[in-house]
Amino acid sequence: MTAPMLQIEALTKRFQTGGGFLKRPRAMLAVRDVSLTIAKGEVVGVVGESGCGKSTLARLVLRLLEPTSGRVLMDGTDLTHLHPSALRAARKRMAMVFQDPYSSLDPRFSVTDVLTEPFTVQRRPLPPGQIAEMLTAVGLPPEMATSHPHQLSGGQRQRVGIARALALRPEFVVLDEPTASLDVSIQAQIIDLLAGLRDQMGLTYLFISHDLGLVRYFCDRIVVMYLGAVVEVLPTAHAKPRHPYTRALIDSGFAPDPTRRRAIAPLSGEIPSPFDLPPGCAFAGRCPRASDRCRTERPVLDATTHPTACFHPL
Amino acid sequence: MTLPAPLRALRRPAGAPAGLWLILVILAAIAAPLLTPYAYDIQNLKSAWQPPSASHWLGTDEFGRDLLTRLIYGARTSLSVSSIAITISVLCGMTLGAAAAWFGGWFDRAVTTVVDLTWSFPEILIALILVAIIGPGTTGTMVAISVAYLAQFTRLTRAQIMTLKGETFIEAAASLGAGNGHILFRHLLPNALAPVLVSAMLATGDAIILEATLGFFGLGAQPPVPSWGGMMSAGSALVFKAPWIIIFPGLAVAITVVAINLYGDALIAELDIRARIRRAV
Amino acid sequence: MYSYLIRRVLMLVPVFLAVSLVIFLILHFIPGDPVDNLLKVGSSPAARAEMEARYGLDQPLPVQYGIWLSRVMQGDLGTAIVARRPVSDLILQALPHSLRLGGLALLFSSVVGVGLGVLAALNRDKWPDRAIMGGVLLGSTMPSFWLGLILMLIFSVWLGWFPVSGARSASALVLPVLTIGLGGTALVARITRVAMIEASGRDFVTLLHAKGLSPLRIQLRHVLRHALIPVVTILALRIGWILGGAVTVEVVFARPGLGTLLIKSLSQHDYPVVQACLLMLAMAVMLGTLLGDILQAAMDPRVRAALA
Amino acid sequence: MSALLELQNVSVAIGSAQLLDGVSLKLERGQTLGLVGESGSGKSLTAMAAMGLLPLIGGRVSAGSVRFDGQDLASLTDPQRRALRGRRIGFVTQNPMTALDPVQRIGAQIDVVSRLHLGLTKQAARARTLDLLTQLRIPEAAAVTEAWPHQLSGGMKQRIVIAMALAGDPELIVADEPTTALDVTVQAQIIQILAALVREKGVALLLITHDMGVVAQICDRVAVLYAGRLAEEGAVAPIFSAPQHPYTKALITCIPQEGMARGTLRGIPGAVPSARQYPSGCRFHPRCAKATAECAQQTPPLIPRGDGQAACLHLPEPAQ
Amino acid sequence: MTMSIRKTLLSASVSLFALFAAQAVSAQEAVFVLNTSEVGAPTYNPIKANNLNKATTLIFDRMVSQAADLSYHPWLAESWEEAPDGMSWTFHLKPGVKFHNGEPFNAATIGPWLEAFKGSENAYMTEAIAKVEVVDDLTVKLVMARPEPNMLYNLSSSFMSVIEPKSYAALGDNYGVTEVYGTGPFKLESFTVGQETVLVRNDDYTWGSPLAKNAGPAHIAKITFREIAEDSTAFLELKTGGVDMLLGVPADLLSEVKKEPNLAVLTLPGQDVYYMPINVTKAPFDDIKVREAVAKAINQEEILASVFGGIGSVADTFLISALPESHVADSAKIHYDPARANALLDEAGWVMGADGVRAKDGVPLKVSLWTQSDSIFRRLTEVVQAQLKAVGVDAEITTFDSSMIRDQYKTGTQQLAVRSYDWDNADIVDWFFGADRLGYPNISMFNDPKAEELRKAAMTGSKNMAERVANFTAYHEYVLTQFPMAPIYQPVESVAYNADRLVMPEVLNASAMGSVAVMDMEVKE
Repeated sequence: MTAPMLQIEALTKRFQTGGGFLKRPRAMLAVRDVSLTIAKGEVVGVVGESGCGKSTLARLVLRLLEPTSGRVLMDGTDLTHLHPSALRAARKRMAMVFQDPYSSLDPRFSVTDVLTEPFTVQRRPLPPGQIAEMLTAVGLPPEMATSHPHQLSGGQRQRVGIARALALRPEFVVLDEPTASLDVSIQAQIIDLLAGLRDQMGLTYLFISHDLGLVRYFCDRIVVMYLGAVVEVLPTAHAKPRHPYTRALIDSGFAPDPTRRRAIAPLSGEIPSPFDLPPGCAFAGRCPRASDRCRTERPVLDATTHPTACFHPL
Repeated sequence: MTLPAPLRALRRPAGAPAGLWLILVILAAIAAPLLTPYAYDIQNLKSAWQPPSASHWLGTDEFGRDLLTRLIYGARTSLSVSSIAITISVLCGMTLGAAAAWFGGWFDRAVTTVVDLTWSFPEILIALILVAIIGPGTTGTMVAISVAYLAQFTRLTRAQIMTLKGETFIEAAASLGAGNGHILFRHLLPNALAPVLVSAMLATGDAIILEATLGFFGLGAQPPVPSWGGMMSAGSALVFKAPWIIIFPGLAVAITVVAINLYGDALIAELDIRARIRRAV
Repeated sequence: MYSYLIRRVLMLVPVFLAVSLVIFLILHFIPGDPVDNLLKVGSSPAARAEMEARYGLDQPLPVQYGIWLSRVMQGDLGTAIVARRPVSDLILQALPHSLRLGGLALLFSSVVGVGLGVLAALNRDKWPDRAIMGGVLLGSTMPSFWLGLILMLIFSVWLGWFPVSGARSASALVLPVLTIGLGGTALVARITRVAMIEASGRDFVTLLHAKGLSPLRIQLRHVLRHALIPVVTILALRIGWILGGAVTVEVVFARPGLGTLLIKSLSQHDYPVVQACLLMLAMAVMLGTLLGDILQAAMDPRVRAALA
Repeated sequence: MSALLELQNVSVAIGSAQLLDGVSLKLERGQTLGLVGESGSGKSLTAMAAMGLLPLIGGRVSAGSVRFDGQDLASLTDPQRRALRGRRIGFVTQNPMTALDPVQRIGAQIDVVSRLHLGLTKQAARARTLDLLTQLRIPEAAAVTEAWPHQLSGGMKQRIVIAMALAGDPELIVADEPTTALDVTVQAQIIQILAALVREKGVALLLITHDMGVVAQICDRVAVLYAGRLAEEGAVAPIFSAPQHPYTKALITCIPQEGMARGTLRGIPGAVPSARQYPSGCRFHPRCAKATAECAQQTPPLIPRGDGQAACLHLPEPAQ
Repeated sequence: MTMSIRKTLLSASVSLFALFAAQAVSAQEAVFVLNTSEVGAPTYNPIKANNLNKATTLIFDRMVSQAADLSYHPWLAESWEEAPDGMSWTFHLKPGVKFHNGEPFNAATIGPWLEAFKGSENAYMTEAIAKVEVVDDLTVKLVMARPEPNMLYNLSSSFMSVIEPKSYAALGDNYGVTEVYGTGPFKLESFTVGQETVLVRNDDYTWGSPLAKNAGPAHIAKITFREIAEDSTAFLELKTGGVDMLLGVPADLLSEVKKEPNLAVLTLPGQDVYYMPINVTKAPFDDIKVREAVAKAINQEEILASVFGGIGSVADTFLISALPESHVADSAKIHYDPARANALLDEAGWVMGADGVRAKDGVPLKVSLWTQSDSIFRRLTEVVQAQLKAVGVDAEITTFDSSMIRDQYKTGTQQLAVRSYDWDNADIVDWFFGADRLGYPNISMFNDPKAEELRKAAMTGSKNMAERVANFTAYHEYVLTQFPMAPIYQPVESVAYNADRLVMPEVLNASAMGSVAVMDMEVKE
């Protein structure tokens, strides 16, 4: 493994809501003490259900949100305490692809405007022929440059979004559920495109998704999050899960193969409210293996090659 | 090649007659001296109180002046006062609303509180008090109307920007390293513009009514300059003797405001921003 | 819910202070000195000073505000400078008329407006809808003083059904209520229609149809109930608007009320009366928003939950 | 005996747009039919047609017939159709978050179905509601009936919606993407509940989904829609093992599977066409690897294959 | 929930309807509408009022009554004697007169009553009285500081309505507002300023003015005076039967009144003059030529014919023509003379421009013309504006609310204005042109040494009526020659009433509508 491209150290984000006149604010930890190292060229997946903090993590990494504590280092530079002008310069090296291709493009911008914006913002000249080149790279016809978002399909928009993210040749890209609002046939196209681009440009990806199947297909390493915390890091895509929650996620998927039908044994119970976390393991309430210890004491990631935060790993 | 939305709105069923009426009124206001053989201010007391006839299509007023002539010149006053007032209001409201949405915190809270409260206050009251402060006349009316509608545009702009701030493309711009200025002026304001402008147009209709009401209280344009409100005010004194003096300016106001609303609706439909306007109210 | 109510009412305090300050200040920008109205021409400066002292006009502004506010808190609205009597008397004389007119106009616009809105929504894009919305649009674009005069011309002068002006009989209320009510009706009908149409498109309505409920029952028992939430909220917010909208109408029909009182005292620079009138209207607005919030909470459990 | 639900050559139009074009489906009692397709393929329209609810979205059956238990829905009066809905046909919508009336308590929303269709008294209806909730393994059913919708989680709400669908004791449940809006683990719960209903109560299920995995796991038969037309229809096992239509095949291979090597997922080129610009001939031809010039001109008819049917000009020879 | 909303709405509507209990109107009741110029009069305290409405004349009696020919007749004073040197007056009071609160009216009333004028708004009325001597219970002697030929006029004025001194002292500022006690034929029942005043008959009243046939009590049991700001609304009320009488009908409505078969008009001599004050201190009106020019640019005949429908007469002096002091030399009278106006302006250096506006040294002849918002003023002013334009003066109208315009005058920034006054005594010349009242009411800012001398003689230097008339005529005449104003129009007082409801006295021997008329008025059953 090469030198770490990105180091996330004990990142925590606390959100406060509902504070007002004579009204007690409620706080939640959207991301709790998350540490992670991403090597150059690696594809790291972050998987979890809604409200697990994966999107917040993505934004903290790019400092689109300010962390409550912890830091993010890119090639040793602490992004979390960078001056705005230095941060802007640093943004050249990283980029993000967003989930919703419908709202991630300014409706008033043409495709050319969208793809020019990174250069404007970074005050760099737009090389001639760059737009057509970028469009071709993401598999769009160069004639599309004059189109507006409402004239494009979801898949095409997402390709424009990817082209925008890669316009300044970043090294590190956060993919925040880039296919979640697309049809399966388009999802596969986009994943294919992302894989190809990674090979061509030597990109490093942090891939956020709720779809474990997709993550296992696409990623080298998988971080499983539950209610703001990392519960397990699968060292390889096909490593056997050790945490009961990861197991449950795998079991919740339906294989498109009628010959491998199996009894569905879903998890019982509901995800607890992030405002009102139980004292012990957050998963204890739904876990078939939970013991009394799980309900009172919070497990931490063990320092193995397959880190798992569980008192009773599989 | 698609036509710009204001022209497309003209092709809609209700938009067409409404837009044509507005164009007609505006053209008439501009070309007023060419359209009528009479002067708006020359009195001919011998021919006062004449009902509509061939020589005076809408009759004459208490000074024997041709009512149609005064109606056309009145369109000048009414339209220019209300549209200038709304323009001022929009400019100030957008600045204030954008600043509130952008800076947030106590500034936003203060602006929102004041604006919400004044928004619940009837515009006519705000305008009356302001005219009392500034003094009657065209300038006073303009300032009063623009302040009366300030709350509306501040609210609207703020709401637009608050909604837009949640859009992913703003986050996308930020992720590229865009600064505040870029986001505000390249993304937020241009996107907030269409709903604000359309509401401004609809508000111009309300402002015409407000201007007329101030005119009714004798606080608008001062004689002999005609304004629709002023004409109705004069006519109200003798509504039973010469009802045409008050009926025609009233109809002019009503039809013009209806036209503004219908055309505005067509424009809203054409721009597909109904939800954005409604959500902001 | 109760804690919310208390909080909501307490929240009115700073708002009230802000409003009272604004009202107090605005009126000091109005040119013209009320004392001039009272002083004999050629009075000595001493007489003037005495008059100013009598109405507290010689104090610095913040002190005047403090004195005024503390008196207002005790229900003492001061003495009208021009009308020469306690302002509270004037307000008490005017208020019932305004409440009667405003209340009936509100009732009229709510009942008729909701009715028309429902009818229009049920016949969406068909001729009754177009006719209603067209009529309603026209009704809302006529200046109220004009409409009032035209109604007066038709119903009082030509037909002789109602008195021309004043407030001496119940029938004198009909035309003013109609005049104000028509504008409000337009607003209510429009909101009701849009809210009905919007609510009709919601998923749960599809599900109600899927349950086999009759369309009319769905519209009237479920959709309308939803549609009424924004209607009630906006109506409550617009209470002040309806009271204030009465200003022109009161003048046209020569009715007693806060509107006429306000206009008159505004032109006479009778500060204490103007302040009191504006304060009354501001309180109506604040109570309106309060009422709107409470009604919204009462009608919508989600709002209740968000408040708890 | 006729099929419980049968769509014969059904076309659906909204305004001038023909959104569904000659779809034929059959669902027998106690069976599960999966209806799959990408967005815009007309799945939800099919569900609305089956429920007789097209007028709600301004649509109409422009050709063909929808038959429930042999009766053509078009021949029924409005009250007769309403008597079917909720009573013999239950409906589960896509988004449980918005499917419940937010200003009515949960219990009342379920009670109304049995009161209306089974003529139960208030008390009897409530008892039945509690019973249903318990069957759906909802803890503290009594408390839930007194709750407001916003107080429940998405999974819980979807179970309430299912309870409402069951309250009239229906023979058919139409479930329109019942899990799309839910979290992965909750999806599994809901699918399991629906599967159990078919298994234990003998209810027929029309399951509309975009997830071929779900179809593979719980459906008896599957119908694949593409751009408003039926691409293929048949029993689940043969279709998954040997899809006849290129689209069906592509759809199955779009899903990342256990053990799939990176780089093998290709997707289907191009985009799902919008109803305003359907391609001529076979609507799939612009995205189809097998397409020939003929495909662009000729609309492929539905051809029987095995016990199902498929619409493609290049069907493989029937396997022996 | 639905249920409770329904209930709330229901109960709300029920209580709302309960709020308006219709007032029954019975026969011996009448509704009068006050003249618009009296709308908003805040008090019935005659001593402290600047503006009193007609209801005042029914609440109070006066010492002396004035007939239509302006002659003086007894009332609360049965007779009086003036000392030959004018230095004292002796009044013999009517016995048996009681105030509404039961207090007797006698010689003891007079002292405190006249005392109350000191330092009040109307102090000038009693200025000349040095002291009051009570001769006996019903006889008082006023000892004068100087002769006051105007004494009887003052005593017949409504500002010298006889108040009840004890309650006056006790009530302070509330006197005339919440309660008021006089000896008049009607008692105040309720008073809502700006809205209405309700009076009920004083059943003990037997001391009416000899000018009326009926000495009391009045025929009408209850009178409501409504205040309606818009003349047209008031007219419509009369026309539709909502009210019985309008106490003031503007001239342009008279033709409408006459069209209605059930309405009748009673015409009384007017006491108003419409005029255009000219601010002599503001350029260009510091030039007497320009003043004369604008004064002579006003076409009074045209205004009389077109704005006032030919009713009333033109005004060519500042005083109403019924006053002897109005008989000034013909040369001093101000008449429309456009040739002279143009010539004067040319002479003053104002040259006619191509746009019809005169200019001097490149400065156009633009002046301000103020008016009040009442419709008749607005119309009159617009005509004046047009007439000024005809001689090349561009007047810009500014409209102020009638009660606000006085404050504006006090700023002294006006140039021209259109206004009117209502007074039937020559001392109004002093009031509007005396140098001690610059700003307001002397809005012409007229301060002329010679005029001041003449004024002093007129106001305080006259020993008897004849002398006073001569002095005032001279003063008036001089003022006219200085053009601090231009007279315009002199209306008659027109009262319109519903002849189906009211029976008017056949002969009305009074200078104005008031107690004398109401005493003989009846309501048809």
